[in-house]
Amino acid sequence: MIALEPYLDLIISVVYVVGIVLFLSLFALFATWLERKVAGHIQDRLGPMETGGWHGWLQPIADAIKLLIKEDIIPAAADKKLFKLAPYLVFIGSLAGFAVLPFAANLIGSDLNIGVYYVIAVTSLVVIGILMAGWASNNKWSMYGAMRSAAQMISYEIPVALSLLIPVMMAGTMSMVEIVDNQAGGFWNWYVFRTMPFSLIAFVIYFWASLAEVNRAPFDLPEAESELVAGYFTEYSGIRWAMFFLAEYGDMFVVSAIAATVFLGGWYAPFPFLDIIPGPIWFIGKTAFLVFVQMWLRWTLPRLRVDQLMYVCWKIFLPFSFANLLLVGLWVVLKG
Amino acid sequence: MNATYKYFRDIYLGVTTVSLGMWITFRHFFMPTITVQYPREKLIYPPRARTELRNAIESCNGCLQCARACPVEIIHIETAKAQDEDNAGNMPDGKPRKLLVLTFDVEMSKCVHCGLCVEVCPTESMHWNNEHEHVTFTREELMRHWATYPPEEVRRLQERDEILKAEKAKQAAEAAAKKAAAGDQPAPKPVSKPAADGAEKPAQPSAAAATPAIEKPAKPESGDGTDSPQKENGKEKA
Amino acid sequence: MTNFHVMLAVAAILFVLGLLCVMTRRHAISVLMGVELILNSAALNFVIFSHYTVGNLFGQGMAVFIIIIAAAEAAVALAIFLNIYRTLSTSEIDKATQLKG
Amino acid sequence: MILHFLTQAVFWFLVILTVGSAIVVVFNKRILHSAFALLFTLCGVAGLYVFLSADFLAASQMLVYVGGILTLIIFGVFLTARMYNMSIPEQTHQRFLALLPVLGLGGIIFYVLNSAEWHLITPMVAPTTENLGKMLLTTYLVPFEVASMLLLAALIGAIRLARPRKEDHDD
Repeated sequence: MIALEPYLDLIISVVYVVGIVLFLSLFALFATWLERKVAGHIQDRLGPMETGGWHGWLQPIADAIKLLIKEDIIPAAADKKLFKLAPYLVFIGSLAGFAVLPFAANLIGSDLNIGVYYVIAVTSLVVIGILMAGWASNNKWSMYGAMRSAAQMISYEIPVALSLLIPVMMAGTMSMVEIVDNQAGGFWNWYVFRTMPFSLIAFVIYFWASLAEVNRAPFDLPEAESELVAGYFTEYSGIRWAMFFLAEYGDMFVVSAIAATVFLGGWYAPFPFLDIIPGPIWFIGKTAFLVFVQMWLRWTLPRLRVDQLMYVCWKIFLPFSFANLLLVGLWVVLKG
Repeated sequence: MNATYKYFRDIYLGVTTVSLGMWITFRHFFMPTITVQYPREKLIYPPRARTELRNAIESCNGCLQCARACPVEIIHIETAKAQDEDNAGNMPDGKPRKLLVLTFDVEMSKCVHCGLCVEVCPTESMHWNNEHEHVTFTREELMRHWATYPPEEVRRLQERDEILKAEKAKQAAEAAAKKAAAGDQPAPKPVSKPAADGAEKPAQPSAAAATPAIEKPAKPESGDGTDSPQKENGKEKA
Repeated sequence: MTNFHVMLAVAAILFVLGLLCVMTRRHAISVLMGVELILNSAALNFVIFSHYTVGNLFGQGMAVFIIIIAAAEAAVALAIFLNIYRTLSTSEIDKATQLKG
Repeated sequence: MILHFLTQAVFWFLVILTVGSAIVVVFNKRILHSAFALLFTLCGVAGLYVFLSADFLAASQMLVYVGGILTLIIFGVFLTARMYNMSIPEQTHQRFLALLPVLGLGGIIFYVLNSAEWHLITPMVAPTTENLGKMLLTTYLVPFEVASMLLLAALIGAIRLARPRKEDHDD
């Protein structure tokens, strides 16, 4: 029998990575189902009801099977190497964010001391992947979608980063676990409710800007189906399309999870006596709630125009974020 | 107003309108859905909904009005005069049936759902049946047959009808000949006269003999039409 | 051969390749990419030496400044290239021989 | 042991990724392939930063180079090329002439690298972000502020340069 102890860390890491990928897939499946249900009920419909008995719960699995056995089409005039590479890049950029999400105090891929900064950094990969996909498809819609997406994501990265700096400043650390630990003991300790109203504004700005980061409505210009067919993944099908899809839902989870972590107290319960419920449930619950709000917004608001999108970013979010940052900085300094 | 005011007002409006919109969609989230799970539950359509045509053959008097009204000419009807031997029975309003409806075929595949046949039907036998699933596996099935006579019966009745018709024509010819022999031969003239003058002078006072001559060819044609006003009255009563 | 040497070699190779890129390629943006390679190799060298020989953060501070300068340089350079392309309809830097726009 | 082996494997993977993609950057005829290969070079350098325990720098490299500069470069390619065919091709010039000084310089560097006696210390592995921030805002405050001024100037200058001139609009 081989002594396992030297390899224990390695085994745990591998198991964690596999678990995260599985979790991402399951979450994507669940989220597609939820999205349809939310859309249906908001529009006084029912959503999928047939596949698998109770409220069509097998529908996402049927879709997944369809995607997996679908023909993988590469356009003849596409730039084949880049076309094949792009989905992986986008997927990696999305999956890398999961490494620092603290599901619980001990359930975290790696508690980097630059956790928040790391997440902002790895999302850059998604931008490049999308540009690559748009270019390699050799399709005008893909190209438009990619250009829009890149412009939008780069612009909105600034308000996102500035809003995330506020809890970072209050906690004095960028490590996810320490940020969450600073919010222990009841919802009045959550960063979203401390230093009212600054952190609340920061939370709202973060949430809206993150919608633009993950190309969700009302900022879904890159894949606006009524104008651009499907934006940068117009030409993709089958498993490669599924990669983009997974990445998109993974991104949704990551941005919501970061909001839950840095603003909403991560794995802590809103009331201390509820801490008997395990942390991951609270964490995933808060994240799922934010994902639900994203869907709710999607079926509430129409799509913005490009100029409106840029106006909102540069003329509203950015000045408010800066003012917020200065005031919270002052608050942190005065408080000592 | 000035730009600063507008800027902050826009932000305020943005926040409030988004909140309002989210509140509205949130309420709709909990409203009962209007979806009908189709194959299991079906909607009852309003009475005038143009769904699928159906002819209640037992109340059809074979008047051909629907066939004439149809703009795409997809209703094909063949009738035969009812005889005593047929025991044709009564119409739903109690009057004896005068015509046997031998075939009543509708090509539903061509139907434009204009509803004119339903409008004109004097007996209300042509109606919308409140179902919309005319889906069939073959195109032939879209040809709807509502008459219940088997083909050989149809052929027999048609032949009988022709014989009867021929006899009747013979009788009519004889009667006409008798009449012509009996009278002082003014008959052909008034027949042609009103036909020529009718366009110019519609009201001819001295055409006492002419009116039957005009009405005679019209009579057999609208022989069943005579009871149509009654039927229409009955329809209005119903 | 330690990691130290390997990394120094990587930095040197990056520098050499960047130089080659700047010297041989014609498209203005390719040249810019060569410059980025050179800047990267310099920053890498700073960090390597500060990590392995000095043990302080000076090299990392320099690398931060290099990244800042690279960002500024890329922005200005691309603005200039855009202007060149607009006036001369070419993106080859050899063709941009006059200062008058 | 196996962890050490894995670390070395990742290290060599990063080295090969960096150098290999840098070669693609320099020698690929399609300029966009060069630009996307630069992505891997930059990521590889960021990975090497992690091996040098410069975690903040690695993240900055990803954020600024990949998210900012590389995107700018790709946009630059799109905006300064007539995109009639997919492979915006590009010619090189003086290839062999350029090899001469380059190889000479490379030879010198490698000679020095091999022959020099390096006084190495045992590297410390510790989080750098806090110390780096303190250093930038105390010892190097003036350069830091100058750098921020430089960025501001570059920002304004780039906007001024890239904007279409008034006369262009009037035409």
